[in-house]
Order: sequence, then structure tokens, then C-alpha cells
Amino acid sequence: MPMNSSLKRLNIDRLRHWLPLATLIILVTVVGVMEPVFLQPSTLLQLASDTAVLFILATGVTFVIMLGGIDLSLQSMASFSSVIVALTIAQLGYVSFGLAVGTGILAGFLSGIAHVKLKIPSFIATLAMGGVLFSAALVASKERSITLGDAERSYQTWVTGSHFGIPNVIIVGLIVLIVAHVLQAHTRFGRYSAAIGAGEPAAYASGVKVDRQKIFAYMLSAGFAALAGVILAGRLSSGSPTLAAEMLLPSIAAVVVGGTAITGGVGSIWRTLVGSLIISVVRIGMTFLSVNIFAQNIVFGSVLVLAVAVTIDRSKIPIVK
Amino acid sequence: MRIASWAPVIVLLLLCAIISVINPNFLSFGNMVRISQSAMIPLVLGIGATFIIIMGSIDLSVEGVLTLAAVVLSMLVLNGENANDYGLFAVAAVLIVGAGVGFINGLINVRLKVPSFMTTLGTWFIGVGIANALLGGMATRINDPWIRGLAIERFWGFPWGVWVALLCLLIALIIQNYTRLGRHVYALGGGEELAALSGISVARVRIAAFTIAGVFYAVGGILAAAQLGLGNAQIGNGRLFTTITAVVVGGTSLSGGQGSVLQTVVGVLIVVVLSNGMVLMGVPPSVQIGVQGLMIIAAVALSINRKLMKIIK
Amino acid sequence: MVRNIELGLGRPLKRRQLLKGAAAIAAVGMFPAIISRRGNAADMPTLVNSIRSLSNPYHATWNAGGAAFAKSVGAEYVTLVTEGNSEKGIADIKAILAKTGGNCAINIDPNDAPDARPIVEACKEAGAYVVTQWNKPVDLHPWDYNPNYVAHISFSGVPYGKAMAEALFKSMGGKGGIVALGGIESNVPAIERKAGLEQALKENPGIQLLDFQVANWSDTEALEKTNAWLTQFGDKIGGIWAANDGMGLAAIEALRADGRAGKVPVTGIDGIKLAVEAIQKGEMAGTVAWDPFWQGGMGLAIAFDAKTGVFDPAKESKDHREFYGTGVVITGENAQAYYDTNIKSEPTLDWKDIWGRASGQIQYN
Amino acid sequence: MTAEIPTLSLVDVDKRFPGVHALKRVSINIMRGEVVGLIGENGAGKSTLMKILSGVYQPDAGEIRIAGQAATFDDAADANRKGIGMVFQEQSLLTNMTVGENIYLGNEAQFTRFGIVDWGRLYAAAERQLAKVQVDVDPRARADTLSFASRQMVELAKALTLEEHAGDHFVILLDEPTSVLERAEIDILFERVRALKSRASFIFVSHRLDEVLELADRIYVMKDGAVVADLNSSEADTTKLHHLMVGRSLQAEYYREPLQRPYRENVVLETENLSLGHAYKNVTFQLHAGEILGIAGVIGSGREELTRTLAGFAPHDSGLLRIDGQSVRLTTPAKAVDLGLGYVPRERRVEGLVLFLPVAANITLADLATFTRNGLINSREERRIAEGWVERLRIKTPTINTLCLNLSGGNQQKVVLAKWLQAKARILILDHPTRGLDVGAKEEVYDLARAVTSEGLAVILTSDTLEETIGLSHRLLVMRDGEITHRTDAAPGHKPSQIDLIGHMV
Repeated sequence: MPMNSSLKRLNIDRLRHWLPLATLIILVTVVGVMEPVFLQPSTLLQLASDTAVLFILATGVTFVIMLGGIDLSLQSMASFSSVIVALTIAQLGYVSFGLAVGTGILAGFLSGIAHVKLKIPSFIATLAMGGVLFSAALVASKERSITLGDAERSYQTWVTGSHFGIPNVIIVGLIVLIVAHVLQAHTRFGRYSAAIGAGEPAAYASGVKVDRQKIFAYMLSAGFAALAGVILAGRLSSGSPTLAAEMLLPSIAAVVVGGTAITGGVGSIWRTLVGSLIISVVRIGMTFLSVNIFAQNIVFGSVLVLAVAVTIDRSKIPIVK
Repeated sequence: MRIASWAPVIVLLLLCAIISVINPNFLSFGNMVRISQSAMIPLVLGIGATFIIIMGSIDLSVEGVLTLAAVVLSMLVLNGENANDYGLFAVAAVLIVGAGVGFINGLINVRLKVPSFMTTLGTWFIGVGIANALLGGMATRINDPWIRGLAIERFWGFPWGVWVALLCLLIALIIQNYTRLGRHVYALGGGEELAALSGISVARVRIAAFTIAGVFYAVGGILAAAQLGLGNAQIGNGRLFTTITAVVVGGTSLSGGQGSVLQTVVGVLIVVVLSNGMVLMGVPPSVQIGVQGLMIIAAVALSINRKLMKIIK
Repeated sequence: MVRNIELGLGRPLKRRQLLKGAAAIAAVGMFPAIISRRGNAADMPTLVNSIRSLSNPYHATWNAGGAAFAKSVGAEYVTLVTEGNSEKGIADIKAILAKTGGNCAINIDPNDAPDARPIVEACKEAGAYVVTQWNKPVDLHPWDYNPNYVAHISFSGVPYGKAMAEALFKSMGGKGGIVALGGIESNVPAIERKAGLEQALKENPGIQLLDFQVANWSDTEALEKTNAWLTQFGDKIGGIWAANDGMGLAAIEALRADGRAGKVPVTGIDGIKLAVEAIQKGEMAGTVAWDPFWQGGMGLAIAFDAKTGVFDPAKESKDHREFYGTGVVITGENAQAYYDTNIKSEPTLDWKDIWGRASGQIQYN
Repeated sequence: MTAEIPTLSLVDVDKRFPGVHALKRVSINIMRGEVVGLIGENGAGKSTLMKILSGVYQPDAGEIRIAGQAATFDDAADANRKGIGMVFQEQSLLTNMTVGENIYLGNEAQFTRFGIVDWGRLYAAAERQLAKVQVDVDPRARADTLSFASRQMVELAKALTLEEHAGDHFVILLDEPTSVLERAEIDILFERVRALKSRASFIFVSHRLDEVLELADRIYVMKDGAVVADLNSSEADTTKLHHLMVGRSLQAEYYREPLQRPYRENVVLETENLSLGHAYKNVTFQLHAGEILGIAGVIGSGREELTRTLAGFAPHDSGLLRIDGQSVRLTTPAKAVDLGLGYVPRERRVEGLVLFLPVAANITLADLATFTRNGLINSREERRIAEGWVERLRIKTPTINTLCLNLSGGNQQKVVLAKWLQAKARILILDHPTRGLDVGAKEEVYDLARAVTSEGLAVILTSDTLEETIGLSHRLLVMRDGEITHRTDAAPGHKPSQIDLIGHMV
């Protein structure tokens, strides 16, 4: 008798698990039915490559949100990273990408330290770090965007080129997906993050080095943001202190729309992938369907709220704050 | 008040001392007036957000409500675009609009069980979207002498807007300390399940708190429109993060249950004095935002009461 | 009992679900209302304006110009906004290219200079015709993307920034201190206008620049910065130079709260309605009108004519491919006249006269 | 029974959940001025019954009657208005608010005029309520500054506000009110309850049968969703109650004394003049492999802090702590875990388990390194290990992927123990390990404690009852005011009596 009910619960759980994906498929179908061009492979590939940067940013911040924190520095980090690439690629070649990502990891380390050691809420610590990074980008770039020449652009074919008709940026995105998924689902770090997000005192009492995991999460977040900046620099063949402007909120929204709890503990990289695609489909879909330009923000906001209402897994969130 | 909660005040005084050593003009009456002018809008916004943050929720719709309020106001009072001149009725209408958006926030949060972060992110987009659609992108000049008077006319040397903000503060203090709603907001932040078991209607408190916050943001919108003398859809830009930073710097905890409207006053002053001081001290523009970030980290690090916070998120 | 609407779970039957359903139905019901009507001309290229946002008068007027031109030729008209997000802007362009199969003429004010390259490349690949304005990388040239990249239009910020500074100095009587408000630091127009100001300062030793602050094109920030200056410099401020009208108007409001509006001259740039009105009232000393109505309409007209074969871009000279438009300097003397012809009524432009305001090839140094 | 109309009665109340028949036509009566005990194992239906009484659930069938009149409770607030108050097991006061605010939380309307709360009147009224339970607490003090015992009294005072609006007929549900209290505090609570019988009726739910016998006038025993017995306390004893509850007799060897094996020679942990601030000082003891060392003492004796020190939460500031002969200072729990300590905390649901993670992930949480290869968790191995523990400790869970949230207290505690056994902890710190567990679950914990010590693990034990500490331990330390006041052996057959120890505790 109890087994029966738990079996039922299991099925509901499984169903819930697929809700974000179902939402995505429904959205794609709706747009596709009304405007069939949308479903052409080339359009879908385009959509995927335009989602890559958003996805990479969202992936990074997923690690932090899993812990129950937030990273508001990511768009400044991505912009700063594009400036680093633009400034150094001529001298350093491929090394400049490593330098940018390395800077990101360092910045994440510093935010993590400020958050963990000085006990500053991550909201404030990363907001402040974002300010510092923005200033750094302004000073380093002498306040203007830096365009890359042909010679420098040749280092960036791994972003801009394509293999077998698939844009490289999608391949990069897939690699990020795999790496992040493995980190999140198959390593101790991923497990500890989930434990800290769902019950920090218990994780701490079980001997989890909570501080270390947190700092690592911020390093990953900023590191992925820097990688997103490197890719942006490739896609736009330049670096600028405002290159990733206005990407912060869409990234966080992507994580949450996928069904990851903003309070931590529940979530996955797959959900973030689906969430990023939902955001892209809604946005691009509105252009495809010629939604009145003045209605777009209203529609976007409404769809975000509705999507979360559908996708979020309330069985694992004690109180909706 | 406990000694620890005085820390933000000490940080504020320290900051004032440093700035006035570098530029003595800081302490002039004129600058005090200007700081009060700069602080009045963040203060009203911060007051609204404080209620939400004490509940343990977050409100990102600050800019959406403010923008919508400013735009609606500019279209209803005597203005340069249409023939409307509803004066005080327009103000009432704007407050109702603010309350309405807040009410919707609360409703979505408790009925659809969508976390406040996403609910209010959604209404942020929607609010700005509606404001944009109303104006079609243009800016509307406000000609109503009463509204303009909020920024221009003075009473005891301070613009009326500052007095309006102080009135809001007084009302918020009464709501927070002398009404059931105010105390129940704390109860929800302290433990929602326990509050529900004590017979508090959690849904009603949440909806009411979001509604009240919406009204305060609408007042912010009126003040912003008065200050700039116009309504346009960009009037809210950049105000959200300042607001939340001010609330947190004041010592209100993002995890809920702790904090107060008075602490927000201190937080707002720290943030406003900091940005005012940076210009007075001649910090180069491109590093201002970075310096501000570092200063805020320092301020929070100095003023946070770590004993009260076991888990920092 | 009310409680009989219950499942075995002991909870009232998911009121939430009902609400959710109701909301979804409402959203679907709204759908047809917000989708624009489709034009019925099958082969007529779609006309696309891509701008930063519709929340400022400048771009709203730009959009009106685009709509006016589209109406004049009877083509479908689409507006895209970047909301300051480069990735979104580019993705939207690509979506339109996919949707129309490249049959479109695009007039774009890129969010940031770097965006121009991927957009131009995508247009070339899709066979669409594009005109860019204001922002593009200096090494990206229309003639390298014949025929699709039709033209790039800009307004040299340097002479107009300088003209405004001179108008300001003149109304100050040639001496005194000024403060200046700049735009987003990495923005090309912001940089050029500032350079113009600096040239004027060099030529007018009687004028002293007390401080230069960046207000990021934002009214609010401009207001705050001006407030701080009023403390710092007090009566030493003889004039305020702002890199656009919005910031200039905000500075006037800060002055007004201090009781000094109309006494301290302010200049802006862009020529928006409120600025022209402020000049008429004597609170502003001058502005420069780019005529965004012209920008929004004529940019499309150039791309449209190239697309429909009215002219071959490849055969045009470089001063028609990368050119400066003409701005109108507005001061107290001509404000009323400008107001009457351009603001009171919708301006009537000759959309055939595509090169009428070309005033020389853009120079890069 | 008498012909008097009961203050509160349930008539044939039935409640089903999907797959579970939680209450089967349950009928109970509570007379005016009566204390009724309600006992039963976890899952017997007690908590469902309490939730129906407090308005959280509504019955599927049957009736609630107040003073003979049929009544329905829409929610907790409604039940409260109609005269049902509750005192919960722990921490149901909001710690960020004052005592007075807590007492009138949700009932401030009476002090409100034109929407404004008159704090003077509220605090004066709160003071009167506190006087009723004779506790000396400032109503303006924040609840987090109070001891657990005082908080419990405040809860009682809060429940008593009912008489202001519920008239003659009101009932207070006491849900495990003693679980966080020390004996002396329990005595005070009971005394107050007895004194208040003239004003209210009580329903007293507890796992501690002796306390139920002590306080209740009449006892209902529940089993499998039904009331199986209704008897006067005078006709009952613990053996009988236990038999009725569990369906089998209470074993004489409740604490498994026959299984108590002598501990081994080797010392695994020792302290020398260990001190921490004002909490405890000069604590010196040795812990041997295979030994259960019980620490007795009241709140404030320092034993709680000593336990936290050994778990790595509150590092000592002077003296020596040696583990396997090496001097160490445990600055974080992580360090303690590395050295082979495992902490079974009293707040199981907060510090013991990550409730929102599955059983398997909780079992392996402290030992992930063991089956991580090249940085990757071997999930097949993890599943195998988790399933092994579920089987070995007979953890009742649908699958190893079930969230710990959905397990009963006893099974949750087994998951905590499995975690430390998997992590090969050599020293277990059992901090009130049977808190909130029913009799059957307690026995399983005792069995486990015996089993692991016979394999050589060492255990430090602090417990809810002195009886349990004595019954389980090999040796006992008694602490008072931060110092060890008494040491004694507790070999089977030579166990010290409670009276012996209490003398050293207070």
C-alpha cells in the first residue's frame, strides 16, 4: 500500500523533471506553426549559436545559484575579458584566451574570498566586484572599443568558423555543457554544492569544507563568464568595456526559467541549457512573429513568470520566498 | 537598539569625516540640501524594498513600478503633450497604479508560487514595457506647478520632495512598528511556517507587503518625475541595484527577519554620500564605480553583525 | 461545505492550477492583438530599423521617420531594439534575415561599434542590404562588402561638440568656468564630442574646464553629478556643456532646484523637442539637431533603393558610401523656425534625395 | 464516564491520504479540566490527529464537537479562535521577535486602535500571561535571548491567551513539550500544567511514557490509525502502555545491557585540562575503543559546549586534546571528520541530514573521496554502498533516491549513523541521539550503539534522559558549572542510580 503511493510519487517526480523541456518544445512548436521558416535547420542552428554565450554565462552562475548565492559580476567580467583578449591577442596569440579566463578565475577567487571570509552577502560582494571589473575594463581599454584586425581574427576561427556545417560556437557550447555537467553531476564539488545549497549546516557538520566549495563556485562562475567574454570577442571581433552589457539578468533568468531554485540546492546544467534556449526562443520568436515592438517587453515578462510557474519543482523547495 | 546595529552609523560618520577633510565644502548647508535631494528617491525606494527584504523575499520591480508611475503621472497632470490636468487626482491614480503592480507581484508570488525573484523580474519588464507603450518612446514635460514644486519650492531650506520622503519614512516607521502588518512582516522573515501556525495569514501579509512596497515605489516615481520635470521610460534606469545595496549596507539581512526602515535610512545615506563624495574628492570617472564597489565592501564588512548571521548567502 | 472541492491530498483543489490555466488562456487571447498586420506585397523587401530602444525621444523619432518612409513605398516595416544588449541585437537581425530569406533593407544604429561587423557579414550572406549609422569599427568599410553594405552614415562629433562649446562660451561672455557631462565612455560619438569640446577649450583660454564627468547618457546620473558640482564649485560654474540633450536637461533641473535655471547656460546635442523648447525659454544655449526623422527614414531609403536597383552601391563614390550627415545647429536665433518646421508638424522629406545631406567622406585618424 | 458534556470530542473521525488510511473512525473525549495523554508509535496517527485538532487538516468523515456543538476548523487561526491552542516540541517562537510579540502573534487585534498597535497595553497583557505560568521573563526581551526552558514557558503562556477569547471551553495541545527540557524544567512545566487545570484542558503527546503517566489523568493509546485503549493513569504502567503501543512486551534489557562488552585498552581520545571560555574548564578524561562514555549534566553544565568542541564547532582555547595520541585543535567539523570523528547532532533535521537530498547522497556525503576516481564519483559504486547500508541498518525507504525529508525520524537517524559508519568514523559523538524518536526507533538506535562499540568504535553520549545515559554508558562523567564533578563506572549490573548522579549535577 505505501509502495503504491511512492510509485505514483516517483512518476510525478519524473514528469516534473521533463516540464522545462516540454515548455521549450511547446514554445518552439507554437512559433514554428505560425512561422514555418523558424523550424528550418539553418534557423535552428542560428538560434543555437546565438544562445551559446547566454548559455555559458548562465552555466557559470548556475554553480553559484546551486549554493544559494548569486553572481552579479558576470557581465562586467565578460566585458573585461573581451578587453583583455583584444589588448593582448596580437602579442600573445592563443595565450590571450588563457590570460582572460585566468583573470576571470582570479576575480572569482577574490569575490569568493570577500563573500566567505568577510561574510559579505554574495549579492553585494559580486555587485561590488562587478564595479571593480568594469572600472578595470574602462581603464585598460582607455574607454573605447578595440577592433581586431584580420591577423588577430585568425586566432578566433575556433569561435567564428564551422565544422560540417555546424558553427564552432555550438561545439564550444556543447563542450562547456559536458564539462559543466560532469562537474555538477559527477564530482564531489557538484555534490557538495547541492548539499550546501539544500542544507548548509548539515553539509558543514558532515565535514564538507563549505568555504572552499563556495570559493570554487565563484571561480567557476567568473571563469565561465570570462570564457563567454572570449567568445563574444570572437563573435564581434573586438573588445569593449560594454560588450556584454545587459546580459546579466537574462543569464540569471535562464537559470531560473530552467527550474533551478534561486534559493539553491535544486537544479542542473541541463535545466540551465533548456532555460537558456527558452529565453532565446521567446526573444527571437517574438521577432519571427512580428510581435509589436512596444508589446515585446510585456510579453517577455509575462512568459518568464508563466514559464517559472510551470517549470519550478516545488516539491523540493520548502517555502517559496 | 543594540550596539552592533550602530556600526553602519559609525561607518557613515567616518565617511563624512574623510570627505570633509578632503573637501570642506562637503559640510556646507548647500551640500546637505543637495545630499538630501539625492537621497530622497533612494530613501523612498529603499523603504519599500526593506519591507520585502525583511520578509526574506526580493523585489526587482523597483524600476518597473517607478517608471510606470512617473510616466502615468506625466500624462495625467498638466503636461506638454495632452490636455489633461488632474492634479492631485493624478497623484492618487499613480499611487493606485503602484499598489496595483505590487498587488499583482504578491498575488503571483503566493498564488502561482513563483519565487519573488522571478515574479518581480517579470513585472519589471512588464512595467517598463507598458510605460514605453504609453509614451511611444517620447518624453513628456511636466508643467504642473505642484509637482514641479516638489523639487523646486522649499520649506526650511529643503525642497518639498525631501519632506515628502520624510513623511514616507514616518509612515513606514508607523507601519513597521505600530501595525500588525509591520510585525507580521518580521514574523514571516523569522519563520514562515511558525507564523502560519500562529494564525497569521501568510498570503495576505505577503500580498499586503508587496502592495505597500509598490506604493512607495510609486512615490519614488512621482519624486523622480518632479526632479527631472518629465516622464520618460528611462527614468528608472540604474535605481534597482542602488536601492538594494542601500538596504543591505544599512544592515538589513537578505535572508530576512532582521533589519528596519531606520537602518535603511543610514544605508541610503552611506551610498549617497559615497557617490557625492567621489565627485567632491575628484576621483576620475572611469574608476568611480570600482572605488564605489570597494568602499561598499568595506562598509558592509565593517558594519555587518556576523554573530547574527550564521549562514551568509 | 466549501471544503468538498478537495482531492485526497487534504489540500484545496489546486487553485493555483486554475489560475495558471486562466493566465495562459488570457495570454493566448492577447496573442492576435499584439501581432502586427502583415503587408501583402509579396516581393517588396521588408524594411527594418534596428535601434537601441524605444524609450528615448531620439530613437522614437528615428522610428517615426522609418515608418513614414515605409508608408511612402508601401512596404512592411519592422522595428528591432537591442535594449543595450549586443547579442540580442545581432540575433534579432539574423532572425529577420532568416524570416525574410534576405529580402530586406536594413537601417541600423549598432548598439556598439563591434556589432556592425557580424551584422554586415550576416546581411551579405543573406543578400540583404544594410546601412549603418554612428557606430562601426574603423576598418570595416562598405566597399569591402559590395553591394550589400550600402553605406555608413555618421555625424562628426568633433565640429558639433566644438560648435556647442563655442555657443556656450559665447553666452557666458567668453570667460568663466564650465563643467561638462560626457556620454558612455567607449561610445564613438561621446569620444568625438568630447574631443570637440577640448578643441574649443584650447582656442578659448578665458574658459576654464572645472571638471569633466561621465553620466552615461543618463538623466538621473547627470542630475546627481550636477548636484555634486554645485556644492564643489558653487558660483564658479558659469556654464554646463552636455554631450546630449537628456543630460543637459537634467542639469537644468538641478540648476532649477538651486534657483539658477536660466542663469547658467547649458548646451546639449541631439535636437530633441524638449531641448528646443528649453532654448525657446532661454534655459538652454544651444543644441545640434541630427534630425533622427531623416536618419530613420533616409537610412532605409538608401538601403531600399540599393536593394530595388535604383542605384548600384558598387558604382557610388566613397563619399556616398561613408559619409557625414549634416546637423543643424540650433540656438536662440533659429529655435522658433526649427520648431515650426520640424516639431510642430511631421517633417516632409523628399525620400528621393538620398545624398542631399552627404557632407564629405568620413575621416579616421 | 460521567454524563458531563466533554469540552472537546472527536466522533468517528476518519482521514485518508493516498495509499494510507491515517485515522480509522477515531473517537476521543476531553473533559473539562482534564489532562489527557496521547501515545503511540510514529505512524500510529497521533500527528494526523493533532493536525486535525489544530485545523491544519480537515477530517474526511466524522465530527469535531466543542462543548457538544459540531465545529469545523478552516485553518490554524480558526481552530485557535474556537479555543484550541498548541505548544510545540521545540523552537516555535520566532527568535527575531520579542516575547510579548510572540505571545500575541496573530492576535494583536485586541491592542489595535485605528490600525495602530498599543505596545504598552500589549506588553502589560503579555506580562500578565507570563505571570500565569510564573516565569520571570521580560516581555520586551527578544526570544533568542531566552533559554529553551523559558521559551517553552512562553509557549504555554501564549497558548493560555486563549482564555481571553475562547471562554470556558478551551484545550491546549502539548506536542512533545518536554523533549528539549531537562528534568528540573520538566517538573516546573508539569507543575504549571497541573495548576492550570482549573482553567483549561490539555492533550499531552509524548514518547516518554513515564512522563505521560505522571501528568495525564487519562491516556489514549493509538496504534495503526485507531484508538486501541482508553485507560486511567492509575490503572496503567509503562510496561502495559508499551505493550499496547507496540503490540509486544517491553524488554527488560531496554538498554541492551547484556550486550555491553567491556571496552578495550587503547585510548582513542583524551583531554587534559581542556577549557573553553566560560563554557567549561579543566576537563580531563579518556575515551577508549569500544567504550560508551556518557556525559550527564543540566543545561549550563558545559556538556553541550564540550560536545560541540569535539565535533569541531567550538575549538577549545586551552588545555590539550589528543586523538590517537596526537595533540589537535578541532577548528572545523571538516578537521574533526578527517581525524575520524563523527557527529550525530541533536538537530537531526538541520545538522544531521540534508533533508532535500536523497538517502544515498546523505549516506555518502562524508565519504565521497573513497569512491571518487580521477575526480569523478563512481555512481554505481555509490548506489551499491547506499543500498548496502539501507539493507544492513534496515532503513525503511522506498528507494535510495527518496529525499530524506520523506523518512521517519528513526530512519533519518539511521541514515545519519550510516553516513558516519561509511566514513569509517572511529569516534561517534551522539548528541541526544534518540530525541523525538518513538520507542521502537529508540531500541534500534540502542542496538546500533551496542553493535558499533563491540566492533571497537568509541562513543561519547549526551542524552535527553539520565536513564538512557546510565543504561547505555560504560562510564559516566557528571558535569556542573563547566567542570567534571563526578566520575563513575557503569558496568552491567552495577549501574549507578539516577539519584546518585543528580546530587552531582545540581
